[in-house]
Amino acid sequence: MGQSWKPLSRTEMAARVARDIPEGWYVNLGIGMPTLVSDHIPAGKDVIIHSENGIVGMGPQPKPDAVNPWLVNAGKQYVTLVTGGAIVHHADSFGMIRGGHIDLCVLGAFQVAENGDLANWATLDDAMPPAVGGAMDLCAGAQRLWIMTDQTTKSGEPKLVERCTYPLTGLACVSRVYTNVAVFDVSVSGFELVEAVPGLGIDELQDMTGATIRGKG
Amino acid sequence: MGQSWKPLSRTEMAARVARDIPEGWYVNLGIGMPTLVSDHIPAGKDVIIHSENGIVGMGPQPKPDAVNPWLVNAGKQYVTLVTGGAIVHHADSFGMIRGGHIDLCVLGAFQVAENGDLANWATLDDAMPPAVGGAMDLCAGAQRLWIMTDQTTKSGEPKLVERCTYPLTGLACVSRVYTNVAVFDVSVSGFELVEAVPGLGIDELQDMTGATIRGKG
Amino acid sequence: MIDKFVSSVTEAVADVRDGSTVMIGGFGVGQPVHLIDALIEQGATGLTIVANNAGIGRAGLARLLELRRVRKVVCSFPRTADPVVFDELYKKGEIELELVPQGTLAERIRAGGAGVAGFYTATAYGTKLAEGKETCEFEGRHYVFERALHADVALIEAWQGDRWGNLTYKEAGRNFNPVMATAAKLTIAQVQHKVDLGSLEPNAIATPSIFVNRVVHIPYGDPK
Amino acid sequence: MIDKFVSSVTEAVADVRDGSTVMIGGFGVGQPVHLIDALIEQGATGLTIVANNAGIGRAGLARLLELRRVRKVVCSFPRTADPVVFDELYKKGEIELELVPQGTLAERIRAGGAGVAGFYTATAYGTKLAEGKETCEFEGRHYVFERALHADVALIEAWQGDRWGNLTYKEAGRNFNPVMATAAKLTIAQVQHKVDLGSLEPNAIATPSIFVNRVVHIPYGDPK
Repeated sequence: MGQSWKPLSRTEMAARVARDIPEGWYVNLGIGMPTLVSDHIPAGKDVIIHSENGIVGMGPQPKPDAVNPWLVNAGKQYVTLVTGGAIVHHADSFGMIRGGHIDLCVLGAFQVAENGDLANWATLDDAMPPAVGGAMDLCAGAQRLWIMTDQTTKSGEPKLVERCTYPLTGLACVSRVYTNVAVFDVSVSGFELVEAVPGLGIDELQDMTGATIRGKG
Repeated sequence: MGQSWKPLSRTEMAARVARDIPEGWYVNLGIGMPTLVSDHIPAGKDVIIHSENGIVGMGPQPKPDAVNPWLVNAGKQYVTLVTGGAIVHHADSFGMIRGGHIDLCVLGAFQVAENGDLANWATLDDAMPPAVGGAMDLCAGAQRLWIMTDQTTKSGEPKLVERCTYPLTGLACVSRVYTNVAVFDVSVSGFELVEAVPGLGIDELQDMTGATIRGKG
Repeated sequence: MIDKFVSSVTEAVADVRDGSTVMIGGFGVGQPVHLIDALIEQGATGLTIVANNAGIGRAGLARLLELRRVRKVVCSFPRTADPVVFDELYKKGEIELELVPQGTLAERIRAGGAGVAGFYTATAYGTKLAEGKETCEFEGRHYVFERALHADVALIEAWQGDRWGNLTYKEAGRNFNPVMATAAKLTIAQVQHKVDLGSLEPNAIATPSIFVNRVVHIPYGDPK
Repeated sequence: MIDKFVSSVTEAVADVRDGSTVMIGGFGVGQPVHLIDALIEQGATGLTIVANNAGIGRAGLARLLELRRVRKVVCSFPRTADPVVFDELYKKGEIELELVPQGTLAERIRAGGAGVAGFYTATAYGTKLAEGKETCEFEGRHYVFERALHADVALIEAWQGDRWGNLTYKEAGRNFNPVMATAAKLTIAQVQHKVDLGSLEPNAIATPSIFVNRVVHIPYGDPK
């Protein structure tokens, strides 16, 4: 039998995350999929995007003929500065992160555990040189950490698990997970289902998940 | 018999200290007598005065009709900013001091010991509330610490001593002492006389000093 | 639309609670004098004040002390030209003093704002102000362990402010203000000039909006 | 008269010695590319490099690595779009890597510049990058002890510079540059614009002259 539900596209996932961000928050968006979130914050709703390299108030990609070559984001892509934006140096920028001033960070994940542990910086393949960037600082410092990820890997392995098997980025730091099929709160009692895509039942979702899902209490 | 020598005035002491400061040094001058040193740095000789409250490149007192009420020194007196001066916040300013970036600090003293210990922040009178300001940071952080002080207290007690009896500001931090009658280097072997005012012999100077003076080696 | 301007200092400090730790910026200039007066009116008591000094004369911070609203002062220099109130309370044993070297004070506040729990500094090693503190030797030099300072409220003074709370300071008015702005749960700034969002040069903003919760526009002129 | 301008990058790096620790600013933009090229020419070897990454492609820092002039890299992200040289050396075990979370890297450099010997941070607690490090609990939270980083030389890039060495940066070109400027015995800046002393707004100078030893004027245009 064919599946009766349809996973969200990356754009739909980004829009879903954006919907939950209130006006006034200072938000750091990780490299990759989380970056898309900023495209879905409505004009006129002041959500201030922070970039690790010292930008407070990062705007969207510039038009090709309006590039300021000195304005790049943490992924080294050209960006803009919004009206009201400010520039600081790297230690001050990470002071914002580590000092708890960022209201929300959205990151990708290899694995999220039911105790809120996150693994997103290293695999078990030791041949590659490890690279961490600012991920551990964001995990330790942001007020809230939300994860955007597919429910499973391309080969169907669950990414939401009982305990991470990959090296940890941070301990008990994830509070919410937005996947391509569902949204979960993460608390001391594990993964709690907030919503799933239409037509996807909790049993089928459980089969795609490596830890027990609780229904909304 | 009357004394055949004449102590230096405060102005002469300041001029004597200023003479030993090479161009290019960043210098912090303590509140009180050390402040006078800056008046004796010749125009055109770039010596950059640092003030704890975040001024790098402090200039002399302004004329009464040219006061910028937002420019005060660590003693809360009106000052000016020289061409090339910069303003930083208090943590960055003390980062300059504590990080070893200040070439020279000149402070006053209650007592200087032959091992370079300095006491200049508290007396033994416990009734007064203690106050330390930035003195301990300057002792610990400046590349060199020179002291400007009278050879003795008003009542004739020596201020250069074997060991300080007043509470210490810093340990083994003083490298030079300019008094109203002599100049001493301070090293592991104690006070070494560099010069004395004309007519003052080492024996008479020794009588005004609470530790053994060595002649110039 | 974010608009952190509030219409009065009274409104700005309305929810300061008894027992709060309050950082107060300023060093000769740059004191948030109107916010301090509002705090005096507001009535919160049992306060811990973190500032460079302990009040001058009988106004401002000194008045707050005189009204017995301050339990403890954390500062580097409680002895100024005219610190009569602190002196009296101190001699009577009616106020607690934590005396901190000025650079250690600034660094502890900066640590609080930057997520540093504690750090080793050479300042005060071997002196009375390091008594009872943990020490450590690194590469032959001795250091004293100091903990971060946090506050419930920071009252600061700035030169220009926009509706997001971006701030600039004027010359020596900067002092402790930007550092304290980072270390409090609630940072309130009084500013001389209210400017349009976007009118401050992004590379020259001294306190980015992220650190500021409320701004009050008070064009009070000369600071003395 | 202080004049920290030197006439060429060759002169600027002439006395860098074998075995030095060299900090290199930049993060996408703001790399001191001409100073790095001069260091390649100059010949110093056995270097420890402190930077955010470990070189891209085969030019600049990557070229320095390829020439086997670098013993060790201290960085947060040695894996970029095209980090072929570092990869090869790393897989052959011919270069040492100290991997540091980006914020911890920035903070360790800042500590080096500010006289802080070491500090406690929550970053990396419980992860592989904290293995073997001292930890401590403060108010129920766990922290890792990290030491300050110092350098013999910092190579940085800035936007404007005057003869005293006061510097400004352009937007994201700021990044690690002002922090590294504080942490080295010898700080060398390449600047796009040479400006007269006094033409920079004192309240907007990002790196005061005290941290800078040499300045080279290189109007090189677009950073990419």
